[in-house]
Amino acid sequence: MRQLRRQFLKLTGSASVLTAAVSAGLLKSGNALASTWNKAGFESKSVVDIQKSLGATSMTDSKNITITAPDIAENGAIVPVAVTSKIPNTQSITIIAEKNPFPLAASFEISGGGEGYVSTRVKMGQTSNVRAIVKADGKFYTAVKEVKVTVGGCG
Amino acid sequence: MNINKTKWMIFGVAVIVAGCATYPDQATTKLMAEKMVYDAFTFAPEHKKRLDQDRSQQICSKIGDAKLTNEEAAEVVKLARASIKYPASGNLVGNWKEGDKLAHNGAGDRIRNGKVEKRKENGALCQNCHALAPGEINVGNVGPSLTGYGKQRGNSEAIAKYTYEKIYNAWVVFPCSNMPRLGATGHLTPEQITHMVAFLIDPQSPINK
Amino acid sequence: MEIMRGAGFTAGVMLLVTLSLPAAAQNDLSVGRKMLVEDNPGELWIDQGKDLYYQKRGPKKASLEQCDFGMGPGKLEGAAARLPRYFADTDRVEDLESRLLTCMSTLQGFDKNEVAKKAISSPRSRGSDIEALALFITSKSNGMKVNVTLSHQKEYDAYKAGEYLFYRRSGQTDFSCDQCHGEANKRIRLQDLLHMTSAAGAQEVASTWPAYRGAHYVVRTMQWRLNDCVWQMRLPDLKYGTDYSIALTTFLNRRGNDAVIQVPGFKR
Amino acid sequence: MAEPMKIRATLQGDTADVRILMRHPMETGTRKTSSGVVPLHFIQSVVVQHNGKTVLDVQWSQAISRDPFLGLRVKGAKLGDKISVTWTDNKGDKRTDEVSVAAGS
Repeated sequence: MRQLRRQFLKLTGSASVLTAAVSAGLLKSGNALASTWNKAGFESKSVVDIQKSLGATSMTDSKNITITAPDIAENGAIVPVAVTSKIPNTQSITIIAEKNPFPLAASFEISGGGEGYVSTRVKMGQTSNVRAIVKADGKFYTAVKEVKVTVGGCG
Repeated sequence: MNINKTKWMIFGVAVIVAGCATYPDQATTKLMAEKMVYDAFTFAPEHKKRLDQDRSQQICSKIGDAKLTNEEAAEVVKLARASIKYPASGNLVGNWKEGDKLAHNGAGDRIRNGKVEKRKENGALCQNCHALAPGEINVGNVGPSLTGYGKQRGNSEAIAKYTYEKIYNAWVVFPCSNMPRLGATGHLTPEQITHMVAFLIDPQSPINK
Repeated sequence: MEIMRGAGFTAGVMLLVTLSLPAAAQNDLSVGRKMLVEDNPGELWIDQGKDLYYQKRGPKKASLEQCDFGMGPGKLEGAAARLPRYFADTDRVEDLESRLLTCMSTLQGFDKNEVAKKAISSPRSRGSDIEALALFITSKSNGMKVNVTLSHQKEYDAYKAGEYLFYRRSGQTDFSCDQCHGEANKRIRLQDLLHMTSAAGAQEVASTWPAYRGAHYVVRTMQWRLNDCVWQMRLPDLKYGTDYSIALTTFLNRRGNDAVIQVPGFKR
Repeated sequence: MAEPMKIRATLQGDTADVRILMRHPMETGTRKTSSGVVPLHFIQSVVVQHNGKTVLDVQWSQAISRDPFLGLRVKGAKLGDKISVTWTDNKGDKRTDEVSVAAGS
């Protein structure tokens, strides 16, 4: 799929042509360009199965991955999580909320000038480890941070 | 008389023209604000008492840094003392496990769209304002920590009675403190309060671990 | 000897070993808050409010461009920073929300009661018209200082009444606003309580509403905040846009003068 | 109807700091209301392009919060460069918005 996209980009030539095609509605940009949604991974209920779906047979703990998230989240409905990877040639970052019913929350493939940094917000039903998996030069690295979730409100 | 009236009218106009509007006095303020209260809420007749102030609440609604006088404090304490009722069983120490649940329950009796929140019983609201078991994070600090309450005081009959009365009507000890008079206002039943007492003083309770 | 209000707590604290949240945990709450405030989903409501403001709507098919928020019809820059204030046409002190209600009924012909009924949206909804409009109009005061002046007699009256109401205890919890918002550094569970009788606390009130409420996923207004407080206090249903709310808002916003408005705020 | 995103792209040195807010219910498919369970409805993919070239290709689950946020950084960016963002949800709805990279503060 990734290959196909690159080829498509080459075929259409310059970026401006592509932008024009998108804005003219000729190209359904989302479907045409996005990589296939990792159904197996997103439907996995365990970290091991998610690892498999990513093709990560082994992972190394890495201090070059920083997970920025609150130690205590006041509201599990909106838990900010940012991941920074200082590992050279970072290709992808995956975010997993280990105790969620479906733990895989997000996967980010980085290309071109994209830096090894992503930030988003995740729903968490309970206190859980948040795990980041980074793929760099074909190898997998990981880091974990615990986020305590307190139930908000006075009800 | 007529002359006087005219004088006053002229004076009144002058005040407005000169822009000398100013803060209303206490009595006027009270009159206006009390009217605002009853205009602002939609309520069934049986809920009017939630807006009406009893004598103690009136005394305890001091504005700003105004302080209670000794006489007022004494009156509040006296009213609090008179309000306290004890459980039919006579036993002031209930079940700490029930108390634990109640301490972490902040629900019950709230009104939305005319409907009173239905619960088996009202929560005791403790967690909102007090630190409870050691290491518990999701607790408030409006009131003092209750961690180790029984450990420090023991569980004698006298302590049980003091604790029961303090929860039933906190103002018997500290007039006009922030703590709701949980028994006196009917938020908790005497039986529920015995569970709270147990939760606070029982050596087995997580509070005292 | 005079007995101070809340003396119970001071004494209680002295009797007991306090176990407050460790400082480290406090910092860890702020990490999350900062991340959420920086990119506030409430911003998505500003355009929604802008559209509603310019759209010809209601039985009279009119926009709100002729609505006077105190600086003259259509003048929005800095208008919210001076509210509540006295309006001659209604002979009443109005806050932003009651003023919106007024204009939606007089200019657009909407039924006031119907608009009021829908003014506070349900969680996870798209938000109400008034919520979006209040945010759009307040955003036109972003970067400006809150400046509630008292000049008309009714403005003085509203301020004093608001002060009285802030301290008025009633109901089965014996609460007034002051029980939760009268001291510094207090929390209900983990939620910080603003110290509204200090300038800093009042300033935060006056400059951060409307705000995105994370737990509800919608933009909320000051009126919603008051409604939710009185609900927790076990008072009956607070109607929308009453003199009670306006008086409390006048009291708080006036004491919040000089705060720099930055909306939408973010509330957990 | 998909609504406009809020995209901020500001230059810090030679890196564009990109912050995107999208309006979407992000329903988990398990939430119950009085009228039954709300069906699964969430953004599955977000593609971010820099001058037409993909720099970030995102896959999301329903666990991403309502009105989602995405932050990223793009190296080698210049003032006026185009940053375009396209999201697609599980019902096939999509939305593309574009901004120019602005000067950072």
